[in-house]
Amino acid sequence: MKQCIFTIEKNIALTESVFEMRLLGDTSAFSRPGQFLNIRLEGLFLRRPISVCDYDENGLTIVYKVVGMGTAQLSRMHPGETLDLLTGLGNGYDTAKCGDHALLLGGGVGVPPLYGLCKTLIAEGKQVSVVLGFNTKEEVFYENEFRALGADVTVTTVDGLYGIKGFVTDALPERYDYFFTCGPEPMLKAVDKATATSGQFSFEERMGCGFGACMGCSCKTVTGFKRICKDGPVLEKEEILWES
Amino acid sequence: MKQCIFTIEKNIALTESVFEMRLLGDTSAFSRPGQFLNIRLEGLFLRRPISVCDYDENGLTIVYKVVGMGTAQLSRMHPGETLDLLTGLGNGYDTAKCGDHALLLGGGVGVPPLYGLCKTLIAEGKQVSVVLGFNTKEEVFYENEFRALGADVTVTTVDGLYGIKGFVTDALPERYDYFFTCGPEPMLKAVDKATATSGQFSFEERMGCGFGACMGCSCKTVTGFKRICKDGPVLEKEEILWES
Amino acid sequence: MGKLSVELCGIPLDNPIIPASGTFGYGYEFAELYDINCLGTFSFKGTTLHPRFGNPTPRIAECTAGMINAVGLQNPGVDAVIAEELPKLAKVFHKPVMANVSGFSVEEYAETCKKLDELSQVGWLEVNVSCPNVHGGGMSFGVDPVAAASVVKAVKAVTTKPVIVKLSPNVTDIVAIAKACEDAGADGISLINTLLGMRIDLRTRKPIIANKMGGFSGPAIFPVALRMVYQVAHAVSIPVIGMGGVQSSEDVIEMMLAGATAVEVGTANLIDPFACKKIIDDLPRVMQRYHIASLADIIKGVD
Amino acid sequence: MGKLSVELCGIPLDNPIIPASGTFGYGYEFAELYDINCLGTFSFKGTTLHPRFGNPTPRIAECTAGMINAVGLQNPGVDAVIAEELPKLAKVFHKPVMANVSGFSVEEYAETCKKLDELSQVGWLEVNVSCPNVHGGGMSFGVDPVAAASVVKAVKAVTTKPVIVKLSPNVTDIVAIAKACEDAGADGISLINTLLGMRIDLRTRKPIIANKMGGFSGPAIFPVALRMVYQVAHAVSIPVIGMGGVQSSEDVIEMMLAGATAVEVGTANLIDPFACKKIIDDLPRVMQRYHIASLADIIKGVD
Repeated sequence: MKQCIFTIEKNIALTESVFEMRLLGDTSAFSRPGQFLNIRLEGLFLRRPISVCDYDENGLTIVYKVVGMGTAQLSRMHPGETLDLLTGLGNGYDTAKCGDHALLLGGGVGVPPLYGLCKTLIAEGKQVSVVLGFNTKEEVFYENEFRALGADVTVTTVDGLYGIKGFVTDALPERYDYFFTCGPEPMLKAVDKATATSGQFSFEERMGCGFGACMGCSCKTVTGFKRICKDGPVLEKEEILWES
Repeated sequence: MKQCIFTIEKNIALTESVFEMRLLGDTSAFSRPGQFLNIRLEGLFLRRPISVCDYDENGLTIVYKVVGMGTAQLSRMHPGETLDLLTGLGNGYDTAKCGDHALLLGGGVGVPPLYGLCKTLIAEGKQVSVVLGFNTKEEVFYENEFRALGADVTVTTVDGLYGIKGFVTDALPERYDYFFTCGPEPMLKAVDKATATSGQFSFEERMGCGFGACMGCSCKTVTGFKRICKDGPVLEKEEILWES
Repeated sequence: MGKLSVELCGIPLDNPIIPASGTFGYGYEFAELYDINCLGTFSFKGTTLHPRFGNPTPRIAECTAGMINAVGLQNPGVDAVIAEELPKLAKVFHKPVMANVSGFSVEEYAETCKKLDELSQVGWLEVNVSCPNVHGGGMSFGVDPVAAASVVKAVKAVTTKPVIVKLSPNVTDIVAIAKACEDAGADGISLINTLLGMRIDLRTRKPIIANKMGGFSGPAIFPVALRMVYQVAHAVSIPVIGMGGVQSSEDVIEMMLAGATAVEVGTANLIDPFACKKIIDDLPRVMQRYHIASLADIIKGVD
Repeated sequence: MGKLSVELCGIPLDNPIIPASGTFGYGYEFAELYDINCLGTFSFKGTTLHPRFGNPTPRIAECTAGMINAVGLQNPGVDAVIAEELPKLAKVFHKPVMANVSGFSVEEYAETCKKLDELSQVGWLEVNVSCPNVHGGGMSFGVDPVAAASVVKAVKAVTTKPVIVKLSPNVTDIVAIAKACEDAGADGISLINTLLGMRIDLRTRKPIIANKMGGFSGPAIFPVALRMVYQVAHAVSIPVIGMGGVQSSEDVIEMMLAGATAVEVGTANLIDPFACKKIIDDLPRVMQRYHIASLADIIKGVD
C-alpha cells in the first residue's frame, strides 16, 4: 500500500450514472488486476474504495457508478484536480490458478475490474470468454473495450433490449477451464451454482480503513476469518461460506 | 439582515498579517458605518464576523487580520471566488449624535470600521481628527487613506519607530466635540478614561449567530442586557458598564 | 391532512419542523427574514420564573461540525415574556407556539407553567429538565428518574396543555428517564438536549468558555441523538420529538424513521437563519426520492 | 528526557502518542508503512480469553466528522495472540506495548491478564470495561462503579504490570467510575471509549449497522472527550490517557492541557495510516508556536 496524490486526466460519463476516470500518479503499489484504491474526498469522513479497471506505469483508470454523495462528488471533479489515494489495496485476482480458457463474468459495476484481468490473461496467452450483464440496454458499457482486447464477448440485459435476455448465468459458454467473477452478491451466488469449474469471486463490503486495520469488513471462510479489504476482495470458490 | 453570495474582486496584503478584501454583491442591507458581516467558510462550523470598512452600491471592503484558521483561509482566497455572507449586521455608529468636530480613535484591527465612518462624517460636513494606534511601524496601515478623505490624521506606535510613541490616548487633540472608537478592550477602557466628551465604542465578543438569535454575546449595560451582535457592536459611553 | 402534516399530542402540525428553543428567540426576529407561519411550530427561548442574565462571556466555542454554548438561560422572566414577547410574536405567528420552560426547583417549574397555561397562544409546554436542581445539590433534574418525574407531576397538576419533557443526553440510561416521565404523566418526550463538552484555547491555556464547560450541539452529535430517539421511541408509547444536529431534510426523515413524530432544528438556525424554511421547502423532493407518500407514515418506520 | 517525552505509570515514553486499540491491529501491518518505533507505544487489538469473530457485517457506518463501528471485539484469543501475533510484533517493535484486554466476566478479565502478565513485551495492561457483563444482565461493567472496581481488583491481583482502565463515556457520572477504579487500585485511566450511536439507511429503512447501534468515534466526539478527560484528571491522582477524536498535534496539546499524560489516536489511523507519524513529526512545530518547552510541563495545565 502507498498513499499518493493523483491528478485527474479525464472524467467522462459512459452511461447516465457510470463514469470513467483516468488518474495520473504513482501506481507502483499495484501488482494484480482486481485490486482497489481508497479515495479521500473533501468533507466526507470515510474514504471511498473503488476497484481499479486498468493501470500502467503512468496512471490508472477507474469506472464508477454514482450511488451516493461520494461518487456524486467524484463525478463533478475536473481534469487537473487532485485526489489523495491509498493504492495497491486488496489481493486481486490470481491468474496463475487459471487454465487455458478463462471465463469472466461481470455484472454492472462489477465489470470494470475484469477489464484489467482480461488484458492480463490475454497477455498470458489464454483464451478469454467474457459475459457482461446489465439491467437495461442504456446501462451497457465496455463491450467493445473487451472485444478490442481479443476476448469473446457476450452481453446480457434483464430487459432483453440488447444482447441475450436474462442474467450472465443465462449465457455461459459450453467450455471453459476456470472462471473469474465480480458483481452484486445475488449474482455471485447464482454464478456459484451455475458454474462447474473452480474460480475466483470478488466481494464488496462496507469498509472502515480499506487496508486491514479496523476489522470492519470481516467474513467467515472455510480457511478462517478473512478481511475483504486485505485478504480479499477476491476469494476462491472453495473457501467461500455463502450466507443463506 | 440579508444572506447573499458575494464575489471576491481583490484580496491583497496591507501588512504581514492584515489583508484588504473587496467583495462585489448586494449591499442593500447596510445602512450605517460600523456594521459588520458574517462569513461562512468551507469546513468551519461557525461564521466569521468581520466589520465592514467601507461599502457602496456595488460592493464592500473588509480589512482583516489573520489570527486563526478562518482568517488564514480567507487570506488564501482568490478573486472570482465567492463567499456566503450575512450582511447588514449590528447597529453601527450613529453620526447624528456627533457635533461639528469628531475624533476617531482606532487601534490595530479596530481601524477599518472607522474608515467608512470618517467618510460619512466628512460627507456630513464635519471636521474629523483621526488617531490610529499600532504596535509597530510595520503594522501601520490606512494612514494615507484617511488623509485622502480629508481627515487630520495622527499615528501612534508602541515601538515609537513611527509617528508618536505610545498609545492613541497619548495623542488626543486638544479640541473635539464627540468621539468614536474601535479597538481592543484595554484600549477602549483607556479611551473611556482619557476622553472628556461623550462618544461611541465598538465592541468585540465571541458570537454564535451574529444576528441576535443565540444570546451568545450578551453584555450588561446601564440600559439593560444587550446583544453585542444585534443591539451593538456600538454602545454609547454613558450606557457602558466596564468590567474591572 | 397534507403529506407533510403530523399530529403532536393531539394538535395538528402542517409539517414536523420545529425550531428548537434557544436558537429562535421569541420568533419575531426571524419573522423579519421569512414568514415563520410556514413552520410546524417553534419552541421559544427557555423561560424561567425570574429574569436571568445567564453566564459570563465568552459563552460560545467552535468545534468540528458543531459548537459549545453556555448562555445559561438568559431570559426576561415569564412575566415579561407574557407581557412583552408573546404579544409581539402574536402579530407575526398565528399558530400555537411551544413554550420552553426551565426551573431550579420543582416549585419554579410549576409556577412558571401555571402562568403560561393561561395563554391560548401556547399549544404545548416543553419542560427542560437539564437544569441543576438547587435543592438537589445542583445535580440536573434530568439525570435522575425520580427528580425528573417530580417535575412532570408538578407541572401536570397546573396545566391542561400537553407537557413535553426535554431530556438531557448526559445519562447512562436515557430509557429509564423517559419511562419515568411517561409514568409521571408526560404527554411527550423531546430529545436530545446538548452533550456536555469543553474546549481549551491553546494560546491562553484557559477554557474557551468562561463557564469552562457548555452544551455541545450541531451535526457532530446527530448519531448520538438518533440512537437515543430510537431507544426512547421504542420504549415509550407517547410521541417523541427528535433533535440533535439536524441540518437537512434527509436528517429529518432519518429521525422520523428512528421514531420521531416531529423534529426540532436548533444550531442550524444560527449558521443559516433560513435553515428551517429551506428544509420545509426541500422535504417533498426528498420524500419523492425515497418513495414516501406521507411523513406520518414513516414515524418509527425502523423496528 | 527529550522535550516530547513523558512518563506513563513509571515507564518512560519518547512521546505521548499511542495508537488506540482496534485501529492499529497488532502493529506489524503498520510497520510495513513506517517505522512504528517512532511511537510512544501502541495499544493492540482488544484481546479476549477465547477467539471471537465478532458481529455480523455491515459493521461500519459513516457520520459527519466520524464513523460508527460494531466490530464486536474480533480477535484470535489471548493464546493465539501470545503464540502468533506478539512474536511477529517483536520483530518490528522494540518498545513495551500496551495490551488491551476485554472480557465478559470478572474471571475472564483476570485469566486473560494473567497470561499477558508473563510477557516482558507487555508494558501496560489496558482494561476495557465497556463490554457487557454476561453475569450482570449484559449491562456494561463500565457504567457501574462497583462492577468496574471488581474488574480492576481481579486484574490487579494477577499482575504486577500497571493496569490502565479504559472507560466508557456513556455514563451519567464519569468521575464516579474513575474514582471507583482508582480506589480499586488502578494505576491509570484512559478515556474516552466510543459514544453509542446509530445511523439509518433511508433507502432500505434499516439501521446501517447489522447490530443496529455501534461505537461512534472521530473528530466529532473530541469536545465530549476533552470534557471528560478534564473532569477525571482533576478528580483522580493517577495518570490519565486522553483519547477521542484526536487528529492533530494541536488536539494532542489540548488534551494534555486538559489533564492527559499521554494521548491515544484512534480513528485517524483508519483515514490516514500515517496519522500518528505525522502528529509526532508535527509536534515540535506546534510546541514552538505555543511556547511549550517540554510536553511534560503542560500536563493538566488548565485548572
